[in-house]
Amino acid sequence: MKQDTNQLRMTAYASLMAALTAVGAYIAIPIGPVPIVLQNLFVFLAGLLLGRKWGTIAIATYLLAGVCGLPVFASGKGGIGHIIGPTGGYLIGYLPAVIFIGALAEKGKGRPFFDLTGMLIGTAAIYGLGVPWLKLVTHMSFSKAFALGMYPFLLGDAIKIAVAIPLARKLRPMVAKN
Amino acid sequence: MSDDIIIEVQHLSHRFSNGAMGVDNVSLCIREGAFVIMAGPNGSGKTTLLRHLNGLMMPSAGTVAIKGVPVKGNLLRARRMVGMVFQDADSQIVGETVREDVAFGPGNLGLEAAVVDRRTDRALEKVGLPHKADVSPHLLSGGEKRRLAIAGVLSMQPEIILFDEPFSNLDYPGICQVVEQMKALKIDGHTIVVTSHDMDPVIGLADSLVILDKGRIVREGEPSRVAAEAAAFGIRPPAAFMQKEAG
Amino acid sequence: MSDDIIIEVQHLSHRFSNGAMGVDNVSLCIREGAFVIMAGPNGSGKTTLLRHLNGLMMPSAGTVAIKGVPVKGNLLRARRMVGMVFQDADSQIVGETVREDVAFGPGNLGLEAAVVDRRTDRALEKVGLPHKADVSPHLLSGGEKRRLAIAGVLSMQPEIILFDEPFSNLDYPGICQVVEQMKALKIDGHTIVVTSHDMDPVIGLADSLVILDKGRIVREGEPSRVAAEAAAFGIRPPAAFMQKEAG
Amino acid sequence: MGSVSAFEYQAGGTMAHTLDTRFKLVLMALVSITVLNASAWALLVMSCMLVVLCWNIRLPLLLAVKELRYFFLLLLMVFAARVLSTPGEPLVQIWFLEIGKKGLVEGAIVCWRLLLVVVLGLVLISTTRVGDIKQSVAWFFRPVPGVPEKRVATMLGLIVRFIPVIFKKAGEVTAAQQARCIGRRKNPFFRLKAFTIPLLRGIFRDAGNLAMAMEARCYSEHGIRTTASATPSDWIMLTAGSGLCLVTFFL
Ligand SMILES: Nc1ncnc2c1ncn2[C@@H]1O[C@H](COP(=O)(O)OP(=O)(O)OP(=O)(O)O)[C@@H](O)[C@H]1O
Ligand SMILES: Nc1ncnc2c1ncn2[C@@H]1O[C@H](COP(=O)(O)OP(=O)(O)OP(=O)(O)O)[C@@H](O)[C@H]1O
Ligand SMILES: O=C(O)CCCC[C@@H]1SC[C@@H]2NC(=O)N[C@@H]21
Ligand SMILES: [Mg+2]
Ligand SMILES: [Mg+2]
Repeated sequence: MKQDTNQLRMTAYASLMAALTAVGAYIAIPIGPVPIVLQNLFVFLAGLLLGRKWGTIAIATYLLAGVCGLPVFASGKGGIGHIIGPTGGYLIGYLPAVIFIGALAEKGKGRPFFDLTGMLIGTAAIYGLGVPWLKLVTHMSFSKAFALGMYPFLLGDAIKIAVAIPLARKLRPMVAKN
Repeated sequence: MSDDIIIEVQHLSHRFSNGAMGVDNVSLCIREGAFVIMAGPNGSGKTTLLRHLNGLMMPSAGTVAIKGVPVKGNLLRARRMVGMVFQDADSQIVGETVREDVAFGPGNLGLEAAVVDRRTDRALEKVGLPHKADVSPHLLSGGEKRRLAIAGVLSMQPEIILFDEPFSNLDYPGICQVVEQMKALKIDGHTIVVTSHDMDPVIGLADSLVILDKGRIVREGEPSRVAAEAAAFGIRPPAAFMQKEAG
Repeated sequence: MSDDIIIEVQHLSHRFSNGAMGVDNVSLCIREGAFVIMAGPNGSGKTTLLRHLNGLMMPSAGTVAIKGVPVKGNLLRARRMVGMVFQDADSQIVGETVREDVAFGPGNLGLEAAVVDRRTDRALEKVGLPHKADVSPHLLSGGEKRRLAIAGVLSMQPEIILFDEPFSNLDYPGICQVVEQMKALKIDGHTIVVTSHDMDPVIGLADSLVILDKGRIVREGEPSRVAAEAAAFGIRPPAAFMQKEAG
Repeated sequence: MGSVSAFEYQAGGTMAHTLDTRFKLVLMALVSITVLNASAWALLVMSCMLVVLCWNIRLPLLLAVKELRYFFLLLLMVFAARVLSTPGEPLVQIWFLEIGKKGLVEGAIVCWRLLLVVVLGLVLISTTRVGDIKQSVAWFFRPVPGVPEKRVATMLGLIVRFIPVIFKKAGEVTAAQQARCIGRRKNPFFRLKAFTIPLLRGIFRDAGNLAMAMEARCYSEHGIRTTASATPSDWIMLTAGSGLCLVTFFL
């Protein structure tokens, strides 16, 4: 039963991280076919705060909510069509990203080096899926896909990673309580 | 109020993970049908004690029994028998509509759909919210939200109902509505435990007043007798008693 | 209290995006050094009105002026002159330690580090929290959190201080502490506006009582005179007055 | 403030409202995939039907345009990228940019497809209760091993519940900080940190409280029904819809 209690609390936290990811997607700045979002910051935090298992559950449920048509993707869109659309690759990429980040964070037990490494690998996974997908769907050349789907975001993503580390340090005690 | 003891707390202690003692060696018996006020300054352990009565928290030492059956090991029974209205009305809303929220508890008990519906309707009627059944709970006023929380508990048909600070942030009509509700529940035979910094609205209903301080029970007994000593423990004495003294 | 008007609200209306009128054609003058209580049932627009005084919300129609200067267009001035203690003490905690939290406001004003430190120390002393300076704010009790919030406002040295439901969830010693604080601020010459469902603790300090209902001012004037009519507007009449009637 | 999107469930009794949600979701997926591969003629047919549907459910048009304003920008970008990157005989040439007929046509079609898919999403959310989506998802996952379908349904419900809470809390934290003159700070790192930590602390506390309140009301997975039954008219709609998709696929 103690186990159960904890499970329900983690379920609530995972849903909360998914909701935060949705809010981070809602605040999207359109600069081209791919917008600047805060979504991936919360993907990072889901892994860092909840660990591999619950982080993955959070992001998987987030994607499912979007697939079912709930307005949780960039600028409040949803539906399976959005996943098949130009930015679908990033969305799928969040899954391996959160798995890496969560696994490394668990291993590192809060040491920033592990968190940082996890987020770098995770970001690589997001672009690894996102950019080719963008090329495929919009039939751009690779150089164009990189120019529109990766370079403009690198600085922003670096800031998000830099912010995620102290945030995780401050918030971990709250999540780990009991 | 009968003579049967419905809640029995024995030598209950709760130590938090940081070492602080939330509740410290508390023993308390509550009789069936009684209306108990639990008072005490901020941080005296009221919420912590209440949460042991339905097994939301587990004791570090001591036991709690409901009708003679220990809470530990019979959690589901305890939660069905002991309903709890939380302080923050917003954070306990689960449903998307008022009706759905009230149906949450009985739905969890695995009852048949028809039974759930009947209980939901009855609970909504009791708190006077049937006309709001299909409204989103977040659109309700403060007093209505609190009544919704009560309905959500009533639909589980508990014998005991715990109220944690039921009057906070409520206006006067809201307080009166909640007090009326409590009065009706008492007449129906429910056992009621209320924590509040403001005893005024309920002191007239109470059979017993318990004063907590630093996790311990420091006074317990007849409201009129105990209330006179309340000020010594940092509790605002009810106006009714100040009046008596003044008059 | 001087005769100069420090806050002047003229024909203020606020319409929310869903069309609801939070405040509806309100006009109000507050004199320098006055202590004003704003009462009214849930949803009567108290919080909405307060938030116009320091430009956290902008009117749909009408104007607010502080010492003759409109709030609109001089937002930073208004926020420096008008401090606000929010109802939910937790959501306004910013710092990792008590000291850091108190220093947040003056730090934002771009003052020199030495000045910030001096102001922080003074504010901590005024509310009696210097011994907790290095503690995490989240470990404070309810009463201490509220005093911390007051310190965070004091350190900005505003002339006007707004309190939104300062007594909710506070125990009796906590209420007394906050009232003492208000008394000291009043003596120092600050203008104070308080909203509260429970007027008891502050009715003795007040120079004026304003009753709001459905976004409009329905009564305004001498506390003793207006309080007698309070019950008609769903406001709990202060015990002091009930006593008089009873006695 | 409130919900993520200006679009919310609008009560109604049209066919789009009463169709079994499971069927709606399947049809949505089918139509989305079809649309993304459809030719211009097929798109025309689909669009006409969608217009009739939107009119039928009284989709608030003005709100839709407002909601989609950023999306139109995105469409413009996609259009430009497509036009400029499609090889073909140039119609106009501006400096080194070549605009060809083939590019214009293809760009238009791509944008048209994306627009249809998005409008379809709006139709779905304005005719379907979240509770029904939750229940249908639980039903779909029932036969899938390893997925606790009821917990998934609970989580979907919680996500929808938390989103407005996050906005509300964010508003409160912003107000509290503005009242203390945060507006004077220009450093974005400082502001981001000052804002995010209290916000996340607050909502994690709320989420913990909610979990406790659910537990006090005996949270169990009995509470979610995974049974559902379809009416003959649901089946007719599904058959008609998928038939149409099949036809347009070859059009
Ligand atoms: N999770 C926790 N970890 C550590 N200490 C805690 C925790 N929760 C509560 N406490 C401490 O336990 C004590 C009792 O807290 P409790 O919330 O029961 O008080 P209360 O009487 O309900 O106060 P209030 O009137 O403010 O609601 C307090 O000192 C509090 O700081
Ligand atoms: N963001 C908002 N959007 C729409 N309506 C709102 C919003 N905020 C408040 N309201 C409405 O405006 C009215 C005034 O609200 P306000 O918070 O000012 O009341 P209050 O007097 O402070 O109530 P309380 O005593 O409960 O704190 C209420 O009816 C409320 O529902
Ligand atoms: O459509 C969506 O919901 C997904 C948008 C993906 C945006 C990507 S994520 C990595 C990169 N960083 C950003 O800020 N935006 C892009
Ligand atoms: Mg408490
Ligand atoms: Mg208010």
